[in-house]
Amino acid sequence: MTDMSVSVGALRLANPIMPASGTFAEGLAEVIDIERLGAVVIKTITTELRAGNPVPRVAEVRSGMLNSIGIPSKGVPYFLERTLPYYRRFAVPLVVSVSAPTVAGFASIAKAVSVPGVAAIEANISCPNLEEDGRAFAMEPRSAATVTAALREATPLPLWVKLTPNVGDIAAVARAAENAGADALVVANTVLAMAIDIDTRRPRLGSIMGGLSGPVIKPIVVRMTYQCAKAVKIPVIGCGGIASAEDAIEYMLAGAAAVQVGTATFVQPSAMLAILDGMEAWCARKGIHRVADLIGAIRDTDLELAPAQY
Amino acid sequence: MTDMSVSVGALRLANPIMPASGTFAEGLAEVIDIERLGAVVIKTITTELRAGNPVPRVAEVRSGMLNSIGIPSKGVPYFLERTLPYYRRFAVPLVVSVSAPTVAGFASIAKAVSVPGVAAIEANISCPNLEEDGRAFAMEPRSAATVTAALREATPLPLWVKLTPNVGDIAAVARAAENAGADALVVANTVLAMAIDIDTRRPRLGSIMGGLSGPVIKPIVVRMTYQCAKAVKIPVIGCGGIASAEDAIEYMLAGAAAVQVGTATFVQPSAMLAILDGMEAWCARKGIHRVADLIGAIRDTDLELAPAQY
Amino acid sequence: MKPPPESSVVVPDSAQPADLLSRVISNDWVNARYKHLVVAAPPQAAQARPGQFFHLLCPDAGGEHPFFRRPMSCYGASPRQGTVEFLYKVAGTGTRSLASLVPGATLPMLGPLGHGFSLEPAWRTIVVVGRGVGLATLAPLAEAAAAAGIAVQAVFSARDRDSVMSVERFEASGARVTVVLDSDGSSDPAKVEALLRRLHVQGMADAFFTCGSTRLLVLLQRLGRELGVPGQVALEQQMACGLGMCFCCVRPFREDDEVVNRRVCWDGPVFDIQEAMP
Amino acid sequence: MKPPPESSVVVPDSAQPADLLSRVISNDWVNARYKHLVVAAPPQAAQARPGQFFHLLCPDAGGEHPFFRRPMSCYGASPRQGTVEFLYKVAGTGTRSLASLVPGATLPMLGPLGHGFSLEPAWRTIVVVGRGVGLATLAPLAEAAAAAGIAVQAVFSARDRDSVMSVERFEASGARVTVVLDSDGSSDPAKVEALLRRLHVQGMADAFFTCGSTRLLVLLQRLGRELGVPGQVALEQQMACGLGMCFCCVRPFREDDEVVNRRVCWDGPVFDIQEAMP
Ligand SMILES: Cc1cc2nc3c(=O)[nH]c(=O)nc-3n(C[C@H](O)[C@H](O)[C@H](O)COP(=O)(O)OP(=O)(O)OC[C@H]3O[C@@H](n4cnc5c(N)ncnc54)[C@H](O)[C@@H]3O)c2cc1C
Ligand SMILES: Cc1cc2nc3c(=O)[nH]c(=O)nc-3n(C[C@H](O)[C@H](O)[C@H](O)COP(=O)(O)OP(=O)(O)OC[C@H]3O[C@@H](n4cnc5c(N)ncnc54)[C@H](O)[C@@H]3O)c2cc1C
Ligand SMILES: Cc1cc2nc3c(=O)[nH]c(=O)nc-3n(C[C@H](O)[C@H](O)[C@H](O)COP(=O)(O)O)c2cc1C
Ligand SMILES: Cc1cc2nc3c(=O)[nH]c(=O)nc-3n(C[C@H](O)[C@H](O)[C@H](O)COP(=O)(O)O)c2cc1C
Ligand code: FES
Ligand code: FES
Repeated sequence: MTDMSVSVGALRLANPIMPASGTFAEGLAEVIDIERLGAVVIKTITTELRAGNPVPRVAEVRSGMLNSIGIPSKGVPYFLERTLPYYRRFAVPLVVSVSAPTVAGFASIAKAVSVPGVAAIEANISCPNLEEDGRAFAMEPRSAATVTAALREATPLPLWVKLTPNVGDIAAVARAAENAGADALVVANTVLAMAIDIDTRRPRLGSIMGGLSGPVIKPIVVRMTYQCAKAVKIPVIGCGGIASAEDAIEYMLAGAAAVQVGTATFVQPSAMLAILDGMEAWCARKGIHRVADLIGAIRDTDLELAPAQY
Repeated sequence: MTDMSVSVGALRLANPIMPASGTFAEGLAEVIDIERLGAVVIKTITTELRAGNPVPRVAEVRSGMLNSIGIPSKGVPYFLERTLPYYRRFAVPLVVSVSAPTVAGFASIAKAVSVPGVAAIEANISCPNLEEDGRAFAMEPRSAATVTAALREATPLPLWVKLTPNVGDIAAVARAAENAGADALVVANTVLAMAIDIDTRRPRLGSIMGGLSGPVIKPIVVRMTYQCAKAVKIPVIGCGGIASAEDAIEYMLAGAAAVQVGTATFVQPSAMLAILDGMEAWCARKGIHRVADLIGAIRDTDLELAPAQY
Repeated sequence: MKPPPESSVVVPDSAQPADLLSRVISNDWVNARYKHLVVAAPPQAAQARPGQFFHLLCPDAGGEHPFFRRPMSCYGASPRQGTVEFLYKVAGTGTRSLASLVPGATLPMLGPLGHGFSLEPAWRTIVVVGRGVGLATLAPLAEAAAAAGIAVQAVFSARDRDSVMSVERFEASGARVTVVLDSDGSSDPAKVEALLRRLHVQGMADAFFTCGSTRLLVLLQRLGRELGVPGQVALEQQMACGLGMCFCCVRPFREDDEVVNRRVCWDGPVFDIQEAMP
Repeated sequence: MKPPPESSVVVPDSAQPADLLSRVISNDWVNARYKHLVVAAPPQAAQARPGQFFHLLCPDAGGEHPFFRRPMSCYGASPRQGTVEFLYKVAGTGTRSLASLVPGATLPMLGPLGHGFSLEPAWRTIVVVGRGVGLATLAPLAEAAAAAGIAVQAVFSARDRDSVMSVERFEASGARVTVVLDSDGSSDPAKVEALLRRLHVQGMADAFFTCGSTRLLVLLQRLGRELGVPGQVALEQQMACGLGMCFCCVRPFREDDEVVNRRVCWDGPVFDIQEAMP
């Protein structure tokens, strides 16, 4: 029997598998036993009520999807009065993803959701910073640090900061968030992309561009997970294109302490449990007693990272 | 009959299809009629002799590939004495891709290859800038501008600057290269990525990380082509995951004046000609008389670009 | 627009959905563009109610690489025979790969999903108006109505005689079917309106049900409002998860003078006809 | 390391390569891990010379998604019958999907590619030493030697009796086959060395040829150097393009005291045995 538990900072999880924000909701509890997950992460909420983006909000691409859902949000009171009580019936740790257009907004929503029953806060900082030209907070080390520091002030709960892959140097942003007080990093959100219907000549998403997710982004985000895990001491949670036990193990070897599964659940509602079972079986086969031993266990010490050279 | 010709700045091409640097060599001329291409682009050459990176140099991923070939180069004399005479037998325009670790090195190789028989120079600036911490020239608008300006001084030939997708704001780099004198932009090189063999726990590339290419990157690079085409007035050449006529048309609608086909040729040596034939047939079916009419013909004017919001 | 309504904690009105493995019994062409798929499925699946749908994992076949599942209305479900039926139009990547399924092949399907049609015991005759794939969704409704002792007046709109499907199926359940065609002009909105008004005058329109045509939806909304006839519509929208998680399948609805987004997969696919926005 | 040699403008030594559509005639298991594939192919393909290979476009089948083509030595080519044969080990994604091919299926193949073996008219007897998939590459060589009046002494190394393949094929061409096994210790390097020395003493080793085992390569390099026997080796490396374009298939070679990278697909796959670096 492999010990499947992992620690994400102070938070101990029964296993490393959890949903990615925005790809999980109560509906899934009707189809799978969500108590078996390491944690649940809810879709990002904001203080303001929001309707989200225009349709079409998704498009299918080769081995992946584009989405421009945006963040339809029912606000904090709805979360406190409806969502939270719903999840209280489950023993699994609840991670609340929050977002805001300003630093003060982030601090205020983090404070508002720091209530009993919430195990950790995930700050989705891949959203436009309205105080700085609308560039996402996660796009610059400085703005990532500023918002992380404000969040750190605002909540005593474990603070996970979710980074965007749409940057040139994700390790620099990771270090900035760590120094500003993040307890863990989630690497990463979706990759900005687009597709055009050649017959209608229209973008396949109503908002022209959107986020790419699914198997297609795995090699990119494994690389970023590896870079971030080398750059920081806090745990990194890998997220991008994970659809099988092998994918999850690959992320852990790259340095992830836990992983989030998003798009795969849309195609296979039982994906997370299949991944968990598959990892356990794989560990048993390989004689691995603690899944945590896989974290960062890539064999790269004898290799030299060739200067990126295309 | 559709007029398939396009202009890339002053250079008129018989059609918009050409190979991507590093994915074409003389071997292909034995299998397809390369005279039918709009241009040929040779693998990047450098002044120094180089051996390239350690093996394994490629890995297969879902719907794409990783490579860390590096730039094995036989130097400029070999190019002048062997490669150039070989291509003189073909009427198709020859584009020479060059690279260097310093600004002066770029200028000097561009000058050295500005000889009769060369139709344009493509500057592969996705390589480490040894004068600035080894960050690729194409990663910052400033360094992209510096190297482009030096190249512009060094050669009277049409100057194409090839950008890297591994940046947060490619439009800013595109504008910098335009302002510094580029005649066209190639968007883009490969996306930095990695993969790990979970059984051996070793990276699947000898240099740990490498470049992702193939269908998997198309939605990302179509987005960048669109962003760059909106940001600059010079032509943009789209490159990333093109494997079918539909893909090439999608890039042109996004704003590409021409396209480069890379990885697809490895799987299907006749890919470029099949794309060309397919585009011509599609245009005929749609009653499009000039393929150039597709450039930037996306129907997006009534849409609002939603603030990126994940 | 207001944020989506509070329905996300609601329990569905039928069998618990599950990801089930079904086996293809037959998959035959019914005309040039539609196929009829019959699968053997576990008992839960066969408990699907009219208007509910399944999310089908289409095979990676014949060069087609569908990534998402595809939503398909349950065209029939027999708990006794353990079968579920679909009637689908071969359109793009997913349905083309579905069309390649041969008897014996396995087909993973998630469901039954969504909120189906509801029938009021007080109704004596309902009017069911459909076009194209809409008939697949409405057929089980006609059968359920018949079983509940409610008579059905069906109006099928189609391009031409060859596109008409499912008439026997409706008639077998006792429905009276009127076919209107584009090819002879009988599907003209004014003519269909006259037909519906006649049914209403004859007391045969206690409720309107529709699926498959925006033009028909608009007509029924107007008539329903004017005549005070309630109605339901089954709507479509592109889906990723089918379980209310991704919010990609939203459509706008009127709710107390406001416009709200609702998820077709979770809050529907059947909605109050007056709340729907075409 | 020095940059790759100047071979990139060299013309190949056989039929012009082309991307050809072949049709599967048979695809049968020869033992638990190997299959023998016979395809009907256009004339150019059947002109493949010993040591040349084809780059096969493996089907997207059975949940396998091979992206690259897979290189496979030509195990046999009959211009008269218009057939090409392969002998392959079912290993990963690509070969598993290849294994799913049924008679009648089409298989696109690029080739013939690369530089094959060369035979000197002066040679009277050659020694061919192979293991595993190496035999697929060496079989056409033995046949070509026989046709050129050169006798063949073949040494097959294998794990156990059940892993031995192709003996009949070699013997049919007139080769003398000696089988050495891991299971009974006869494949031990010292014993194989003694065997080879015996052949040399008997004047039956004008040249060494090998494929499929690094251990055997090292042994033959040493013996060849010591005894002054020339040799050739067919090497493997992962390939993307197969046409010398991508430089992913390089291996290091000794060239005048320097180490150079050469492309297996374009400069090989057959190389001078002394230049190869194991
Ligand atoms: C609740 C519901 C029930 C349905 N029932 C039926 C039915 O019984 N019979 C039938 O023929 N069709 C039905 N449809 C429509 C059916 O889902 C689409 O025709 C199908 O998804 C098209 O897939 P494709 O791959 O062939 O087309 P593509 O155009 O290749 O699909 C691309 C993407 O768009 C989506 N899409 C395309 N058209 C539609 C559409 N009309 N509705 C929703 N998504 C779409 C696909 O699901 C896919 O994600 C139903 C749709 C919904 C939402
Ligand atoms: C010139 C040449 C001739 C060959 N002839 C034969 C033959 O006649 N019979 C035979 O059984 N095998 C032969 N091989 C090896 C064969 O190409 C590999 O076994 C095959 O590519 C494995 O593919 P896979 O998808 O099953 O394995 P995977 O491990 O899934 O392959 C992953 C990647 O690695 C590559 N790869 C894995 N093993 C090898 C290998 N040994 N050599 C080169 N690439 C590899 C694959 O091509 C693919 O790109 C030859 C190789 C070369 C280079
Ligand atoms: C439909 C959809 C909605 C998403 N919504 C959110 C969100 O609200 N907040 C967030 O931080 N990430 C959101 N994401 C990003 C995912 O959490 C995840 O980072 C990304 O999809 C990559 O993982 P995957 O490839 O496993 O899907 C969303 C992704 C999708 C596909
Ligand atoms: C094997 C390989 C080698 C490459 N070598 C070069 C190179 O030398 N110079 C360069 O500018 N780009 C090089 N590239 C990048 C391609 O030119 C192209 O930008 C990239 O592959 C994306 O296009 P694709 O998806 O069509 O392959 C190389 C790509 C591959 C796959
Ligand atoms: S399809 Fe995901 S919410 Fe409806
Ligand atoms: S496989 Fe491309 S150079 Fe050999």
